[in-house]
Amino acid sequence: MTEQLVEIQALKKYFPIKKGLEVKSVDDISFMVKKGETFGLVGESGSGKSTLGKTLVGLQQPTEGTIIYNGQNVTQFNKEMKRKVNKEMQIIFQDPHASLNPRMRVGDIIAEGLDAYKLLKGKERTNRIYQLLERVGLRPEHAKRYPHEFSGGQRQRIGIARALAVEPKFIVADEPISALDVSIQAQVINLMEDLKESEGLTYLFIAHDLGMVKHISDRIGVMYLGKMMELSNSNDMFDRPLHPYTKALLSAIPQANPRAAKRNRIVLAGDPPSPTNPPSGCRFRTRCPLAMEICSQQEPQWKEVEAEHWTACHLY
Amino acid sequence: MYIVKRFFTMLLTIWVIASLTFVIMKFIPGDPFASDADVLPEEVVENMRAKYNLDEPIPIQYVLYIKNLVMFDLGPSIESETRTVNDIISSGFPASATLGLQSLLIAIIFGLLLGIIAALYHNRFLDYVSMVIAIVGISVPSFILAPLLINYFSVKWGMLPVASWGSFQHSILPTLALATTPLAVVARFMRSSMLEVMNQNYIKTADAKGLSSFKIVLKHGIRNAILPVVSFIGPLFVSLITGTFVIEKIFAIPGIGKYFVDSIFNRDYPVIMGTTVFFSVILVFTLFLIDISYRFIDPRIKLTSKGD
Amino acid sequence: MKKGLLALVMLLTISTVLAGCYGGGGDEEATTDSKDSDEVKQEMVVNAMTEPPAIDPALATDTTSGWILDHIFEGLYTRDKEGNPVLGVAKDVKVSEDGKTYTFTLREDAKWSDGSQVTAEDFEYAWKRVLDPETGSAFAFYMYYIKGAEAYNKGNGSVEDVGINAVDDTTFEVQLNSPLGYFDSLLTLWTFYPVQKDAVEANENWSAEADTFVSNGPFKMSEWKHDSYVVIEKNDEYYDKDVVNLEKVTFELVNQATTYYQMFKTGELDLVMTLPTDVIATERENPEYKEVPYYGTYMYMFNVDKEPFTNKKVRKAFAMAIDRESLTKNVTLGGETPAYAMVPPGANTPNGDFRENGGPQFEENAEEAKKLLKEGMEEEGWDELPEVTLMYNTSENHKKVAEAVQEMFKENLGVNIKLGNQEWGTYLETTKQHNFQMARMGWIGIFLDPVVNLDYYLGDSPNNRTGWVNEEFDSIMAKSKVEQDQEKRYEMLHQAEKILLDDMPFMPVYFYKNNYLVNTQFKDIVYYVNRYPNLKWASKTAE
Amino acid sequence: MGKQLDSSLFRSVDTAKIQTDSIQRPSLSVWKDTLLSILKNKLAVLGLLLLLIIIFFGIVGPSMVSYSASEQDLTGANLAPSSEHLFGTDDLGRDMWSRTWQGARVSLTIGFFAALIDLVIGVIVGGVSGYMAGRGKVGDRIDNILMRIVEILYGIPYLLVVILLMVIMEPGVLTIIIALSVTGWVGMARIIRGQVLQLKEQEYVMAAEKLGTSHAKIIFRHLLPNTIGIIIVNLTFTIPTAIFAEAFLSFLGLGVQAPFASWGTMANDALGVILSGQWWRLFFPAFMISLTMFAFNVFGDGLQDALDPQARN
Amino acid sequence: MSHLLKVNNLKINFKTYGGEVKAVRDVSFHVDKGEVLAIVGESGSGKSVTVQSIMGLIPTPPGIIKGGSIQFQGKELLKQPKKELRKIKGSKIGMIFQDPMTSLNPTMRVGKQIEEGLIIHQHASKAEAKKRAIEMIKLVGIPNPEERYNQYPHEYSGGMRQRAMIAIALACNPELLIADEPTTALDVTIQAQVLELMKQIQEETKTSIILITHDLGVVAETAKRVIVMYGGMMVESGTVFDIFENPKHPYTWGLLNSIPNIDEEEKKQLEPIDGSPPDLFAPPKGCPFAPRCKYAMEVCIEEMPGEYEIDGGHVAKCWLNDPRAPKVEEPVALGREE
Repeated sequence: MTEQLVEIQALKKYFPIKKGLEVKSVDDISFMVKKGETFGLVGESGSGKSTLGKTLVGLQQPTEGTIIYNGQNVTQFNKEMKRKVNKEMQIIFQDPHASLNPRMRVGDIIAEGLDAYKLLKGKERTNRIYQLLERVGLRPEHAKRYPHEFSGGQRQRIGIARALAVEPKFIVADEPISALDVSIQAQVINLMEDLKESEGLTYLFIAHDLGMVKHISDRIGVMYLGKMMELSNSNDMFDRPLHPYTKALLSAIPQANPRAAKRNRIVLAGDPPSPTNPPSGCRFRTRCPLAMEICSQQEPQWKEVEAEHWTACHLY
Repeated sequence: MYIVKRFFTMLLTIWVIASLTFVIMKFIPGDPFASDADVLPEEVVENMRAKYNLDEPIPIQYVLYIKNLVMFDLGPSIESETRTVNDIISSGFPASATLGLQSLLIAIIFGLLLGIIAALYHNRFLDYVSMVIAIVGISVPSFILAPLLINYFSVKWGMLPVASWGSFQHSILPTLALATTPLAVVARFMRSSMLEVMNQNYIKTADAKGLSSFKIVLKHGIRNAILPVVSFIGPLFVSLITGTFVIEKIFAIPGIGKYFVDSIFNRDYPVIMGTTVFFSVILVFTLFLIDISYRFIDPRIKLTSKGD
Repeated sequence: MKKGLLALVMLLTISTVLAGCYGGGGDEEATTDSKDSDEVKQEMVVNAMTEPPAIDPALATDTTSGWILDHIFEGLYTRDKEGNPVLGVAKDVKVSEDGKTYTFTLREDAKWSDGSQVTAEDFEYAWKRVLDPETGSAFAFYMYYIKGAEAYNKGNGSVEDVGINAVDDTTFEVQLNSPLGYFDSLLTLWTFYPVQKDAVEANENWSAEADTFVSNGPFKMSEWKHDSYVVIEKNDEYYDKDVVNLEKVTFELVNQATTYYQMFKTGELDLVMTLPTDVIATERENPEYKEVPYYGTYMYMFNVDKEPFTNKKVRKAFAMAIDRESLTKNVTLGGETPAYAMVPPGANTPNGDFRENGGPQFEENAEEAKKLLKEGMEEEGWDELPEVTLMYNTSENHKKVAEAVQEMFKENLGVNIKLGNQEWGTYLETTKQHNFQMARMGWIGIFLDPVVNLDYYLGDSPNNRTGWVNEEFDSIMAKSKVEQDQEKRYEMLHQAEKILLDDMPFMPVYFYKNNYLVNTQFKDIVYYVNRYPNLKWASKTAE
Repeated sequence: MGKQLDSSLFRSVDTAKIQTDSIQRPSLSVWKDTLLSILKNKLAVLGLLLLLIIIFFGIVGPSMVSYSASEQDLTGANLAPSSEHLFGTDDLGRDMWSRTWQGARVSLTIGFFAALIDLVIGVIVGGVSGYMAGRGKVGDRIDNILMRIVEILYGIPYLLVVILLMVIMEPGVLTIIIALSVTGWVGMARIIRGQVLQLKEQEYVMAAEKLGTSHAKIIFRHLLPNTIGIIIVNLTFTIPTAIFAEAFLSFLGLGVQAPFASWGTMANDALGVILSGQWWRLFFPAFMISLTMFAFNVFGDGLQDALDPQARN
Repeated sequence: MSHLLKVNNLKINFKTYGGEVKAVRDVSFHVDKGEVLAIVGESGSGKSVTVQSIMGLIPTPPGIIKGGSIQFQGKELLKQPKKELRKIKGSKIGMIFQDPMTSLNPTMRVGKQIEEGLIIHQHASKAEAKKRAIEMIKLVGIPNPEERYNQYPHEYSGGMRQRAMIAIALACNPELLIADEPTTALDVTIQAQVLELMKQIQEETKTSIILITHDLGVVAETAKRVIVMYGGMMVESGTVFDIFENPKHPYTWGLLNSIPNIDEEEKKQLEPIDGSPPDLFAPPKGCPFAPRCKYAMEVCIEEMPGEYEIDGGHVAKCWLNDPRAPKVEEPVALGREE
């Protein structure tokens, strides 16, 4: 289980908006995803988690840093090799309405990867579409229908089938459930877990819903303003969060239990600062209840505080 | 910094337009000195060509032209031999601009009104009525509308002078004839924009505050709906103030639009070039102003510097 | 909202400021209440259609500019009410024995509108200005009869050698290359008008605006609102001012036929011309309607270098196959007369009208035409007539005529021709390059002599685009020009026309006619056959 | 609970049999869906009907009478409408009925082809430009060049181009169509570009890219089909604009050539009748222009409403 | 005791070109003074439509109120003339919408938007209105109120915008605040802030609140009573303890089972509700939830279940509560302190 599938080193993704002004969406992040695990990535909007995911699968060019897939440096690949790796890394999107072309039949949507790589044709192609539909819990006859005829959950399943079609090894799931109703979220999560087993997948699961992330992930990374704040396996993260931001995040989750002892809730003051002009030193210091002098002067180091439990905070 | 950069892009655009116009003009056969009555002896024509530098090789003509252009000298007209292009523009433009602005004003005021009414009564009788009015407005070609207007308002009812330019009365009919189409276009733009705005959440917010529908439209609807219309008013403004051949010809208005078209037919090269450059300056500059004004009308644009 | 309002207010302000730009105005209201006063105001508003490109004797080439120039200037010769050349600024003229030297004595009372005298120097200056290559005068070639003029204008000679000479203030001498039978007629052309040397030298563009304008005619320029109107007023310095009745004439510049017609109907205009064809039928009954022959010919040129018009019989067949009566009566409608020759009526000879004397040069005959066509085709060995395209320059009227003619060829000759049109500038270029089979053209004599018309088809005439060259025709025309005996001269011209029409490098269609609507209150308007109406003697009477 | 229920009903059933994953509604493609909602819009239906009528008469109209459009009868000129000549005759004695419908062919052909060229060039330029924008240096450059071309075409005097074309090419219907198209597609290109800029941020485009779909395929399969609404709406405005532009060229004397007559040339030729009273010569062509404009606009408005999901709900 | 708000047998349909949609089917509930009522349900369950109809915000057409009554302080809102209704809207009942990004007018200063209601309902002078608006901005916890007063919505962050919305809704001290998914669009930490603020304000002003949400966590933390809606119908209602600890409707069970428990140490498979929400165009004849219900019986498909009162105020619309129905093990797996 220790074999790593994807590793990123010092990855940066900046978006220029004006002369001299950039949004530092992902700012110097390194971590790796092990083969067969689900790596959860959480953070609030603007933390750069989606950008990280998209950069990882090659939808965006990294500004700096390297992505290593299966031991090969993907960032240095030529077009053809990239295309091959691309096939093995797929992505599932957040918005089930925007992620399916409303003017294509479901079958064609699913087969898009097959067509692009010219994998299957004719009868074989049709059979594969049927098989995929059934695999995600839809029916073969659905291949002839259009996306708008499906509910959100069904559409998300179509999106998953589309990604599966090219037999990927690694899937980035970019907030795949946040647009879905509660009862449907569980369906999709279960399906994803199922598929992971049967198809031998590795996930990078991006979400802002900590509950779901915990449920599905083996390990979790917490992002804030383009930086990784904390990384550990999921139980450790919930039982013994280290970083004040993680603590606040956890305490902010509303508990579906009216009698639960109202935990000592940490309500963070203010809003996250703008990613164009992040605070000096530790990015969280402006909202951190435990901020110290040093936090504004020095960026905390990324260190392994406990075994397999990393964080970047001056407290440790 | 932005403005300086923008300014140079504007100059570049104008230069390309001027150059291309120059090329096209030189491609078109025809001779400014050929007139209805005569074909002149070669030497006489030579004399005249020399007078307008037309005896030079084309690249030299081009350089000379651009050189003069930089000095804001658009040269003499060939057709109106005693006048310069600068004269022609400065005498023709005010009339066109006056007419254009009056029409624009009418088009905007009544267009907005019609559009708002249509939107508020979406898919009801008044919507249909105002949209039919608007569409009828675009459906009648101005060269038919104008003589009809004259026939009734002037010849039959004697209310207004037929044509020519001299007083406000003279400008009423041409203004109407010119305003019809833009009015209809504004109305339709406004309608769809207004419909979109009235579907927005903040309209619901206003409703929940207990505002009357009139106030909702007035305070929350119009201002937001007008934004997309503003971007369309820019080119409209340019096309109206630079004069329209049809209206100016029918109403005998001494405007720049008529000169422009006539100059093309007369192969009056300096006038063609001069008016084209003048128009493109106005066009480019107006688009620039609209861009700037957008930043004032819509507070959002100031910060989201993405600006497209 | 506030900013929106602000923008609106700004727009309003701008537009009201601009509203100041409507231009003159005001004057016209003064004219309308004329009925109240006892005396009728001697003012007239006419339509000149287009902006006069240049109201400058040296530069004008068009009829509109010429129309105004004729009212505000006067040359050595002017015209009487019948259109005959009579002495104007010159009170006396002496012609040398050999007919080459003219000595004019100018009137002492000929004055410029600023009160100064019109001198021989002014004439000398004016004429040499026309010839100066720098001026770029298009009509300079009308002066080529004068000694040394052509060389100077073409840049091969010096100004000193030009035979134009002011001997003293009132004596003006002109030397010609050879005698010229119609020199008096020629001198009525505006190119020969004087200009005031001081005014022109003071301001190169003196003629562009009214305030720098100096002239010597019955009227003087008082206002020129470009593209709107030109106003001329009675010139009190004019030596013959007593015959001038109108105090003020306004030339409106309305170009759209429907519009000026409507303006006439509302009384905004007192005189309009070139009526919309659709109204002529009804207006003909109207006492305000006036039809005047116009000294010009509407024709279709044949390209004799292109099949099938390389064959004379085919050309003749085409010329004979159309029904000109029906065409003028039903299609053109303006009172035009069918043309069976080149020279239009209106050129006076000692024996009467040149056209009447010459008579028609051919007859229409469909049967004969068909026969000729067949013969022609046999001569050339054609089984089928090469396809013919008739070109015309884009215009509603030309199109109508062409369409009617197309139908007539089909009916009378059994030939299907195609029509093609081009915008005027392009059209001139195309025809000049000989790139047509059959093309429309019109020719109007700038002064009244058959020479002007017949010269059109000289072998070396730049106007002759037919490719037709006939040495006999050319030599007769050349001889006629030096012939001093008028009767012989006209005889030669008749002969030339006969040759032309016999070879038929073109087919005449009709002779032009001008139609006018004129307010009946105006009397004594003079209608020349090659000019717009002259208002020198006109007056307005009470209803 | 007034009704007595049989207790046998209280038996559990296998819900898999009544699962809702089957979709009850009939399958409606976006096209059918659109068609349905167009048909619900009364004005759009009116516009469509009018257009069909005009096209119908354009096809059969001239052959319904014994007079051809070019046949002259100089003695029977300017006849008022009668049972012999339904629309009267013109100044050369030609049958106006026949000419009017002949004119319909010419005008509609011009409109149709102008729209077609508009569609092809405008849509492709707009699509490519919008898609390439922001796609690295090369992409930005392509977008930039295309947009500059558009801007410059906007500024170049249109008439010059028309005259130039009339000269280079044989004057005729084809030339007019091309002349109208030279600059006509500019508006379409701009609109499509704007749309594509928005659409390409959609996740399905990203997904396609991720799946290795080629640029061309993304543009033609994902982006352009989803701008179809805007394209169609824009076309319904392009066609009458072209018909109008031809009429304007007629006013300048640059319209179609004889023996063809468009509504524009016919109306322009007959302007004088406002004064002389043979109203039918102006009325029929002018009315047809207006009617066609009206029909297209009303139809376009209806389409716009129908294709805009926001307005539909 | 008279309720502050009483909704009875409300029925609302929507006309679409595909047919008529029954968005709200026979909904009845009440809100008492000072209490927080939560309405939970998935999208399309009719919860938003229900509360929007209280404010008269349902556009008619396409909406049609088919029947029922809405009584506010004894007044029948559905029968009030528009003018009268406007007097209540914004002054006695305030409303907060889901998306703070789009619910504020982008071209109007925030201060002005807060003032509007004050000027209409309390006829406040400009100066008074401004003073009160600034107070409101302060009250909802936005720093630098004077400066913020003059800013436009785009200059606010998402959390601040929702605070501004609260300020607008509360400006006239309403008796009832309707909050339609007020935190759905916000990040967790901001959601916590906003919920905290609402709770605090509710405690201070004793305003009654109807809170619409799909997040059971939010319900558990804030509400006193809960209504669960499905397919346009109320399927269960009761106190927050009734719903979380003794739910009597399979849909409620499903909801509770669909959310993972963060406190769990060992991973358990989630138990989702299979299938998709009902198609409102063709709602099933019987219980709308029946097609997705694991415990469905024939009767569920044939007949609409009646209301079964479990105990005081706890009502469930499910045949399982019928004495004739088989006993079912309640499969609720939430970690309860039992």
